[in-house]
Amino acid sequence: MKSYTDNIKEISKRLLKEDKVDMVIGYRTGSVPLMHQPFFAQNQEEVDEFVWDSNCGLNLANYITDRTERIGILATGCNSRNIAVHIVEGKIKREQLYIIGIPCKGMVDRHKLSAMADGDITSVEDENNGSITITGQNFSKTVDKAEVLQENCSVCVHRNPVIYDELAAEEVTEQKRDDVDPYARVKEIEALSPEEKWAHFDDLLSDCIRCYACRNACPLCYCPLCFVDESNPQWVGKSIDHTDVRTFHFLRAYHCAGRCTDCGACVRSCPVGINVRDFTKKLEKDCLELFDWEAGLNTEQRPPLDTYRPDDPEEFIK
Amino acid sequence: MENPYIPYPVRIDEIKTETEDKSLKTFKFVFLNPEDEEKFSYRAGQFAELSIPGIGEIPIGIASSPTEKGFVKFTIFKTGKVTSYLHSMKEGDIMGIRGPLGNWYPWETLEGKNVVIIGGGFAFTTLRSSIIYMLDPENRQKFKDIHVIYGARSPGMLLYKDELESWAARDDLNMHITVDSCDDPEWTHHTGFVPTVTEQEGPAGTEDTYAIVCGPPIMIKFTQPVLDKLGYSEDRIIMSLENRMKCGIGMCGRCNIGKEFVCKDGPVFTLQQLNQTPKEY
Amino acid sequence: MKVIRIDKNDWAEGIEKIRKTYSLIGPVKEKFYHIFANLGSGQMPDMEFTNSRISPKYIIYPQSEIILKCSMNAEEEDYKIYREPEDKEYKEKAVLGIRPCDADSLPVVMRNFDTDEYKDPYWLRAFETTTLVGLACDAPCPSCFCTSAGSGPYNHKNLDVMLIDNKDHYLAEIITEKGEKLAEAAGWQDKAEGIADEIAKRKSDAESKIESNVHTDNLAKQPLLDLYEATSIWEKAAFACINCGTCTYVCPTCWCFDIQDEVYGREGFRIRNWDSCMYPLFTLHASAHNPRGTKLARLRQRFMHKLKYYVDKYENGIQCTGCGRCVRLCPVNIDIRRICNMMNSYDPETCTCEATVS
Amino acid sequence: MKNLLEHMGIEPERLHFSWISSAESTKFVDVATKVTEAAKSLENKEKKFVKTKPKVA
Repeated sequence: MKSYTDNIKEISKRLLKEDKVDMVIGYRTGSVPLMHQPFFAQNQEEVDEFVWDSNCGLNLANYITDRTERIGILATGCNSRNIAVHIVEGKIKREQLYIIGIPCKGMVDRHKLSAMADGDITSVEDENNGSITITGQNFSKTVDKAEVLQENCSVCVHRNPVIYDELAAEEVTEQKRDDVDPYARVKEIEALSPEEKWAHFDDLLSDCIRCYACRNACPLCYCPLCFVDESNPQWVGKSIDHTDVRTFHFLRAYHCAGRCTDCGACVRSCPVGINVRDFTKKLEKDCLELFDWEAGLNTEQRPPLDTYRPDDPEEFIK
Repeated sequence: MENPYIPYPVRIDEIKTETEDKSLKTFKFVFLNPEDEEKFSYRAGQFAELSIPGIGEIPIGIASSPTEKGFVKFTIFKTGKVTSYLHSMKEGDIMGIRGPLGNWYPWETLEGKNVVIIGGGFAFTTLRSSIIYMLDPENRQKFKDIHVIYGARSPGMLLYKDELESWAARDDLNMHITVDSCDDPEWTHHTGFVPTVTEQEGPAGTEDTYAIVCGPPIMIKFTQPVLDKLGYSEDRIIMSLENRMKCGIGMCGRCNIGKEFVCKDGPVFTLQQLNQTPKEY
Repeated sequence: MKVIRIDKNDWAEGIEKIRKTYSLIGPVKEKFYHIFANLGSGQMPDMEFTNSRISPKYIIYPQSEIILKCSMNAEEEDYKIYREPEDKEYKEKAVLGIRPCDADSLPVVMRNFDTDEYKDPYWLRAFETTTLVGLACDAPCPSCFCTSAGSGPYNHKNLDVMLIDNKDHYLAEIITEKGEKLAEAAGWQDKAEGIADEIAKRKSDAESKIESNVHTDNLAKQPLLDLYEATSIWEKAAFACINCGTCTYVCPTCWCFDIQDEVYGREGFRIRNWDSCMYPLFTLHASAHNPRGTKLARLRQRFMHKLKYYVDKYENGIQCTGCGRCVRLCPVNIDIRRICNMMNSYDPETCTCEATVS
Repeated sequence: MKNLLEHMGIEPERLHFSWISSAESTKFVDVATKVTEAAKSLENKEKKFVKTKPKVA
């Protein structure tokens, strides 16, 4: 994907030179494999540090909340949708942004790759032909990128940015919902009995250390005071008691209902590999089925849970 | 091994509402076990963690003086979860006190010196402790001139009103009480902000004069240049800090300013010390 | 020092013997990585691991721990009078397979919990009743930098026993009396003679495999306020930081905590939970003023604490043992090695520093 | 909300939504009785989301 990086640099340099923006938000190469760092460039020299490949899995929309500068920002499909959510929710103005659209082929799952490696990975080569080569002290392995994609990327149906000012590459072919079932995992859980469901989530959250990486990596979680941090009244206990841990995850997910674009930043950032999407994906499915709604597809409509329509479904009220 | 987290059980002996807006109350506590009072032996300027079982703890400066026996007193501003609950408690209720914690005003250094106490608002509590301590018949001769400059928003917001009047009547203490504004024609004290009154009434800074400053950030900010003008050197300006605290014993890690902990190495610092640390207070 | 040879065929038998007097904790593969967990009866530690994903500090210092209890029933004698929970048990326990870097973190943390004025009884009791059976590191991670952070793959200074994996057997260095007692309980007595040179060679081999390092020689000399005000160090790193607590919670040397009260039924609990300097709430005043209200201030606090305040306060090196967990797990790749080198090389005259990771 | 709670393993019988005006006291009693009965009739008696003691060290 060298051409992506080159195009991004070219566009960014032009924007800064023509004084169209004060900064461009992108990624620079990380100091360890599989981990690039969100980075802002304010001059040509800093732009040269920019990189783009399959390790840019965080959501850059997280970095524009309430900013006042004129910002150039890289945006994949999901990132652009979160930028749209930000605009709808008044966290940034469209005029402040110059969106460099990145048609996205998906990000690789760092947890999956680490589990596949025979030892510690020292370098990752992202080939243009759709394969990934990981190398360590005593091994080297080439795998099909499709196999090691983050789960959210492998079922993504909005790979191209929905809003942008300029594209950094040709649009990519979208996957169709009929070909990749985005809700396969949700359906598996739905098929379980209440007891099995309860046990599934108990196990899912058993390693949670409440570091809040999932929350803080999420561009939707911009509240100045999160409900878990509120002390008067105190809604949730702060220990790692499993009831409190579950309350945190389930309520946080609920706050993202109809706003989540399944960017996967929560899962990617989790140090213990919890698939937080088991909560959010269910809400996404419900929003699609009940309200025919997908988050962040335009910059005008507010999400279904903060609007009222006379024909809103109310079968649950008895 | 002494467990520093266990509070001494106390009973609320008396609650007095101090100010007209009822936001400040003084609590007088009596130890349930008399021997705990001895263990809780403190100096003026120290603080304690007031512990309400089931609610939490809150660090508060000790308002009573070590020379007052049989009880300890704290004046508490109603602001967060614990202080709001405390304000709803009644005489006779049981709670806990953990301490005494932190350092104190440098009484050894202050002996034989002039002392100027400058306070504003509800930060006057450990200053009350200090004044009572210095005025104690056994202690008064240890200090030279004592000045007290104390200000509040209005007469109704002054703490310890009866005591203030009795101090003002004494001839071994120069009392300067001030309020930001007042339309009461009977008001006999100053009107104006603490820094201004300090400039007018405060004694000049000499080798032998120390200032203890305690108040809201804005008062401190404007008092500093005044003291500078009066000739106080940084090591003769003594301040007491507040930061969010939990353990009070220098372990939980939140109240540090650089490598010092406000709870254990402070809360009392000289301006000279503070100028060498990050301003994270 | 006494070195014992433990045949791997006798390993399980020894473990069964010590199980009678010690509760055992060891590395266990859970899901797709290792953690340190209580070993159930018959369960063996999985010694084929690089290191646990999260540091094992919670063995001594649990993430959430009830420190005081009281009755909330007005009829009872201890109504609203906090005391230590009577069910707190400090049974002898042994940690099998702890890595030297994690053991070396304990004295670093102890300086905080064991002071002249105050002693933290919970941490100290847990520490005193724990015997550390370490496992020397022959295949360190590429992101480990222990040798330049006061530790090392064969550092046995803070272990009671150090095991060295030697194919069909372990060589066990018996370092302390606690270690001696455990070896006796296990029935490991087969003295290994004349292997000092071999161990020394293994040690230097392992040390040479540590590819990464930090420069710390200049930290103590740097003026504190100059580093504090060095925007060129803090600004770019703070931008990426999302202020989660991952770095602090996976770190073996981070010790900060919060104290919370909870009431259930007629019982009151005072609970100590890990806390993190990365959270705004950590320092927020009731007045809404926050002395570390910005992301930059909080990130700076973490690194200044580890690499400057600690260095100046205890004059005993940095508050880091180079385990590399925060480097591997930070979701936005904030690398302590890079920050440390920047702090070490910072020149207040020109306000510049070298940003290197090696 | 109901969907998500059920997704997590809360039995559908435990969560009920009704429109009840402040004037409809008898309806409230009816609904409350029905819901408690439904919850009591569940096989699993384990209380979910109810903390009786912090499960920590």
